[in-house]
Amino acid sequence: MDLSIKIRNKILPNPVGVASGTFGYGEEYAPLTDLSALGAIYTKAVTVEPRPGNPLPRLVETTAGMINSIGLANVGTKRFLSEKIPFLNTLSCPVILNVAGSLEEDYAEVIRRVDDQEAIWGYEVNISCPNVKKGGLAFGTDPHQVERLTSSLRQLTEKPLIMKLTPNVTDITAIAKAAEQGGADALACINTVMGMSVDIHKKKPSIPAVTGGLSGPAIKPVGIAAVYRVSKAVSIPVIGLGGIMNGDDAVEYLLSGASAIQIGTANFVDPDTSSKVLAGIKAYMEGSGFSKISDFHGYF
Amino acid sequence: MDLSIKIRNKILPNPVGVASGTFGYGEEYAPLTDLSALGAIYTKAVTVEPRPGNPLPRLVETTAGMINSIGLANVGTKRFLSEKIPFLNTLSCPVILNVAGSLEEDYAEVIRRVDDQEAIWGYEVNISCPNVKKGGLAFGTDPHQVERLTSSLRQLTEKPLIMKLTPNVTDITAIAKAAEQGGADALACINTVMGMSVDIHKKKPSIPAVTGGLSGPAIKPVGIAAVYRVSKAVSIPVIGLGGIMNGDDAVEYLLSGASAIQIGTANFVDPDTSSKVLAGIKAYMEGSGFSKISDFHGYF
Amino acid sequence: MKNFISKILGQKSIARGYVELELSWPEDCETPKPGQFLTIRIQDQPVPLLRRPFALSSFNLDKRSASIVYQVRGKGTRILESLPAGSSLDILSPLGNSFTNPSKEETAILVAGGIGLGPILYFARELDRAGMNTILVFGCRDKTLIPNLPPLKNGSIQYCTDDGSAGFSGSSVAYLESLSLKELSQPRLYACGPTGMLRACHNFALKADLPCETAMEEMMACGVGACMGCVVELEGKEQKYARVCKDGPVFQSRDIKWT
Amino acid sequence: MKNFISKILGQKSIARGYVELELSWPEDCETPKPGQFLTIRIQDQPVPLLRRPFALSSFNLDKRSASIVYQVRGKGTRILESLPAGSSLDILSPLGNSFTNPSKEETAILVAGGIGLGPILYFARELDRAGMNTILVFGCRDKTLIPNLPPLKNGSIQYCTDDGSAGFSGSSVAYLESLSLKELSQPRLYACGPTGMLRACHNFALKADLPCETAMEEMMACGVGACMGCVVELEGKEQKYARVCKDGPVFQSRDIKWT
Ligand SMILES: Cc1cc2nc3c(=O)[nH]c(=O)nc-3n(C[C@H](O)[C@H](O)[C@H](O)COP(=O)(O)OP(=O)(O)OC[C@H]3O[C@@H](n4cnc5c(N)ncnc54)[C@H](O)[C@@H]3O)c2cc1C
Ligand SMILES: Cc1cc2nc3c(=O)[nH]c(=O)nc-3n(C[C@H](O)[C@H](O)[C@H](O)COP(=O)(O)OP(=O)(O)OC[C@H]3O[C@@H](n4cnc5c(N)ncnc54)[C@H](O)[C@@H]3O)c2cc1C
Ligand SMILES: Cc1cc2nc3c(=O)[nH]c(=O)nc-3n(C[C@H](O)[C@H](O)[C@H](O)COP(=O)(O)O)c2cc1C
Ligand SMILES: Cc1cc2nc3c(=O)[nH]c(=O)nc-3n(C[C@H](O)[C@H](O)[C@H](O)COP(=O)(O)O)c2cc1C
Ligand code: FES
Ligand code: FES
Repeated sequence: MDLSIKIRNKILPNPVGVASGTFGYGEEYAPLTDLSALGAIYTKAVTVEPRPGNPLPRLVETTAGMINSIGLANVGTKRFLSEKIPFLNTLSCPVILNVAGSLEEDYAEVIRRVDDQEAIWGYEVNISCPNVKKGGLAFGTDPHQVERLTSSLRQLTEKPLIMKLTPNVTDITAIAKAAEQGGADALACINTVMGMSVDIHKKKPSIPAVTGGLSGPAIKPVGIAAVYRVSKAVSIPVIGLGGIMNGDDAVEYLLSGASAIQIGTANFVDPDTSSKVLAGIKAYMEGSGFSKISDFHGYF
Repeated sequence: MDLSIKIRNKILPNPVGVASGTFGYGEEYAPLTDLSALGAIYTKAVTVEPRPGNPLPRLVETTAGMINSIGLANVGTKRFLSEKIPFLNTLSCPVILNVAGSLEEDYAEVIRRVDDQEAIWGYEVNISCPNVKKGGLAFGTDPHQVERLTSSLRQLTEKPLIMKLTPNVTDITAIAKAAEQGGADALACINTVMGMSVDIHKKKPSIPAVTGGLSGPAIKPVGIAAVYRVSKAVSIPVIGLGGIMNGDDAVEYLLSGASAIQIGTANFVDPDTSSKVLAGIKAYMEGSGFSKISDFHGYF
Repeated sequence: MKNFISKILGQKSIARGYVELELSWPEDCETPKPGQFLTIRIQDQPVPLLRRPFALSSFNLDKRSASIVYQVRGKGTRILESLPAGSSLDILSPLGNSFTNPSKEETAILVAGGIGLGPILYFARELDRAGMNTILVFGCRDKTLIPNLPPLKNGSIQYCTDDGSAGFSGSSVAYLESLSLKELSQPRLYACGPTGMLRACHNFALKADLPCETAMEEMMACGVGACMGCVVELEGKEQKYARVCKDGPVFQSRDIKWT
Repeated sequence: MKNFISKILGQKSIARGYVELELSWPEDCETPKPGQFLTIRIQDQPVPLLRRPFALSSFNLDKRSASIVYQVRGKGTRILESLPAGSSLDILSPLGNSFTNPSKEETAILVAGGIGLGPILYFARELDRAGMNTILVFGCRDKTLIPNLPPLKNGSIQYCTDDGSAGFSGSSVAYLESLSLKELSQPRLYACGPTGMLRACHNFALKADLPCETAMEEMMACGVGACMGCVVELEGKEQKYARVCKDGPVFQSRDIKWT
């Protein structure tokens, strides 16, 4: 059984990665799951400068989901290089850097400063974070800006470049095509869905930023629809995520056109979800007589 | 306690209505809940010609939600007048006709043919149904078309005109403003969220139309975010719906800016949800010292 | 039709993976007819969300109790199975139409498979009580799936297994084909079970020129005819689709578009 | 830190709405320290979704059992309360830092309110076992909320009720203010409970110039420091926010921005 997926000139050993923002830079989860068995670690977003993140509370649970308003809290590129890279260097699984910023130049600057790091397998460009006021979201909702950003980052690196799309748009396929046009090697769908919750006792929004990003099983149907539509619209690999809790969920994404998937919120519920999902995918492949990931595709 | 809400020149007796497509034309639910106690019945969509609807299966359950692909199945305007109006005439609660179509002229034709019916309190214009290929959706995602459609329907009737918006757009406030500009008396948010589910045993989408409309508790955060943002953007009343299961959910919507709410999927779970929600709203108002619906507003 | 809180009077396994659940029936709720169904709100929880439909499998007027036979299949039925006697159940019933009673001259042949057992069983018991000669044919994969049923007084029960481990060796329709129909007085078919079986029954009825009613099953949301979600496609009718919950679940097999 | 399946050894109510739950602790999992916490995956279900955090309230090395004290508050704790002894629990622990031990010369004053009882109780029991003189102050609304606790051997427990229905009449901080601190050897404060109480303890400590540690609480997702979700705001530090789950839950009260 061949579980690998090729993206640009590189290979992901298996289709099950862990999603940006839900797994830190891997270290915290080292005692809880076998990091070397992961298909990829997508790091928490890194920006040029450190960011403290949004005011608290930053989390609220909703029915079968959660809303977060972390606000790209991260140590910045400099401390990422000094504090996070040493541990990432010890890992055998692919490490994909989630890059974020407010301006095109911010994204470029991060990539310029880290691109010579061996530990970094490739980039996932977050043009879809609903939790920063100016920045991320603007790029992710406008096809022209997405194409421009993608092609300018394309010139900075030979490593795989994955654009991560937001579902909060009228037509995600237009954004997907723009990213492909700009030279993206793959697309990740979806980032969180815009959501809101109210504390009716305090008579105010549960999080100070008012709206935040909804994730978890509640959004799985949204993610699957996005992956299906995007994978029909482009010819580069699509990486699916949103609400995957178990192997069956992952299989839904793969059948819908995903070449790989990511585990996000489920890591919080069961830190070892990724290994169970991989086992579930393998069992399904066996039962279906599949020998490689592309065997999932073309059923509909 | 004054629970009424004014829309245009008319009064809804209380804020709890039942949502289009989940309550038929009221008759089926007559043995199960007190129809005269409803704030409004929003009928199943009516189109000019009868529509058979989409192929089966049309439903699938997802985590804390369901996807439907009914496809505006309805008897058409002629049979609506002969078969449904007699029963609706017997009701004391406001009946709001949900109008759908493929072209601007279709919507207009329905309104022209039914506008003299006493039983019809007003219209909810469905420009947001994800389940018809050409039609509904196109209108609901383009501000210019929404404004044009609204103002052309505005000329046909003196009854309240409610435009029902889709959450599947980049910026719902732009659509909301266009509808207000066109002369809408109120806005209803949200219609279903685009979603998809896969039958991994059959290796095909759970519904033949592939994508459908996600509803139920899973989408409540999406609906609340939409209502909050829309009510900040316009000055006409906003009617909130999406995932309301109980009084607390309704209170979240009201605090977020809704002047009234609708119960959709919850009717399937408990046909008497609306009366329980109304009781919950009243209890909350009492506890908060509220004497009218507008007391919910302005906290954030 | 009424939405009421009932009590579970008891549950017992009647075949591998199949459970019979007996529940109380309020005085002011009408007596369900064979073919009709109820829906259960499994829990006051968002998962599973929708009410689950099950056909009535018996009704006891004196005791005012009803029962259903269900297969443990997914989330909802797994929770249902775990509920002890005395638990409350949120019931909406009776829903849907019912089987057409055969005339005195007719011989009712009732064919069931899998989760189609419940409604067929109820119908068979009612006909048996009315003194009608009824043939109940139950087909399943192997003998572990054969339910433990009391015999009919005026009729007979024929078990069929695909693997021949008990009863007639072969499908229930193969059994029908083995019958000498001419010896029966005006045979008339009623069937409930998997789609494949229903289609085969229908084709058999066509060939043998017998009347045939089938109880259909589709995913349901409202269960009361309001949402248009549970449709089946019709054949040769002006109307393209019919609602299983309101226009059915029982249809003349000739009205269904079998695909 | 380990993710393991534990067994519920028993649950008992210790005050109105408060339950003590004892659970088994595997050999290969380190001993938790006072202030540390565990998270429970309440059910293998999408609702409630996230693991629920609870502080350890005792640990028994011989029996290899631990306990927590929890308030029945919402969906998760209501399900937890319903689980019988013998049920499995999915536990992730020990998490977070712990209280700083007082020196021999110091007098630990431990202040608890509401769900802050657990970690304070564990700390008090450990200090008591080590022969330290400890003052445990527990404040609550009325006497029905006073937990049923075994006395300390080397220290004392002071109950305070807002309504004066038992113990000291007034808040726990009002009680602190009534103490003659000069008669105590190097008093040192530790507090866990509602934010209002913590703030009051902190202000008292500032005024009285005492060291003060507070165990904080915030909504958590990961519980292991990865998601940056559970932060509190810091005062006078280079870093604006700290994670309760990893950098805390115990903080010097002077490092917290009290708003
Ligand atoms: C009119 C009617 C009568 C029925 N009578 C019986 C009966 O007597 N005994 C019996 O065992 N089963 C009966 N069923 C089927 C029964 O409703 C499903 O087996 C049950 O809902 C499964 O629930 P679950 O949560 O355990 O499974 P899930 O995990 O939800 O799903 C398992 C499978 O059950 C089917 N299903 C789920 N929900 C529904 C629904 N609301 N309506 C229809 N199908 C559904 C789905 O196709 C799915 O593939 C009947 C269905 C209908 C429509
Ligand atoms: C480090 C830490 C230690 C804690 N120790 C204890 C303890 O010893 N005893 C005790 O009774 N409680 C403790 N809590 C609080 C406890 O986690 C919540 O009461 C519990 O999660 C409520 O779950 P629920 O499903 O019953 O309530 P819900 O219905 O989910 O919510 C009720 C309230 O509990 C809070 N809450 C819910 N989930 C969380 C979460 N994941 N993290 C923090 N707060 C949450 C929310 O603010 C909400 O308003 C602790 C919390 C933290 C962060
Ligand atoms: C707490 C939290 C933090 C996140 N931070 C990031 C981030 O920094 N960059 C990013 O691209 N996505 C981020 N995401 C989005 C996830 O990577 C993922 O796209 C989303 O949660 C949907 O997947 P899920 O439902 O499996 O969680 C974050 C999500 C959560 C819940
Ligand atoms: C089965 C079904 C049919 C629906 N049909 C219509 C319709 O005809 N017209 C319309 O405007 N909305 C229709 N809707 C959308 C609902 O009115 C409502 O906007 C949506 O379901 C969200 O609310 P809920 O989560 O409370 O169900 C339908 C929804 C469902 C579930
Ligand atoms: S389930 Fe709603 S019409 Fe049948
Ligand atoms: S809960 Fe994730 S960092 Fe604390």
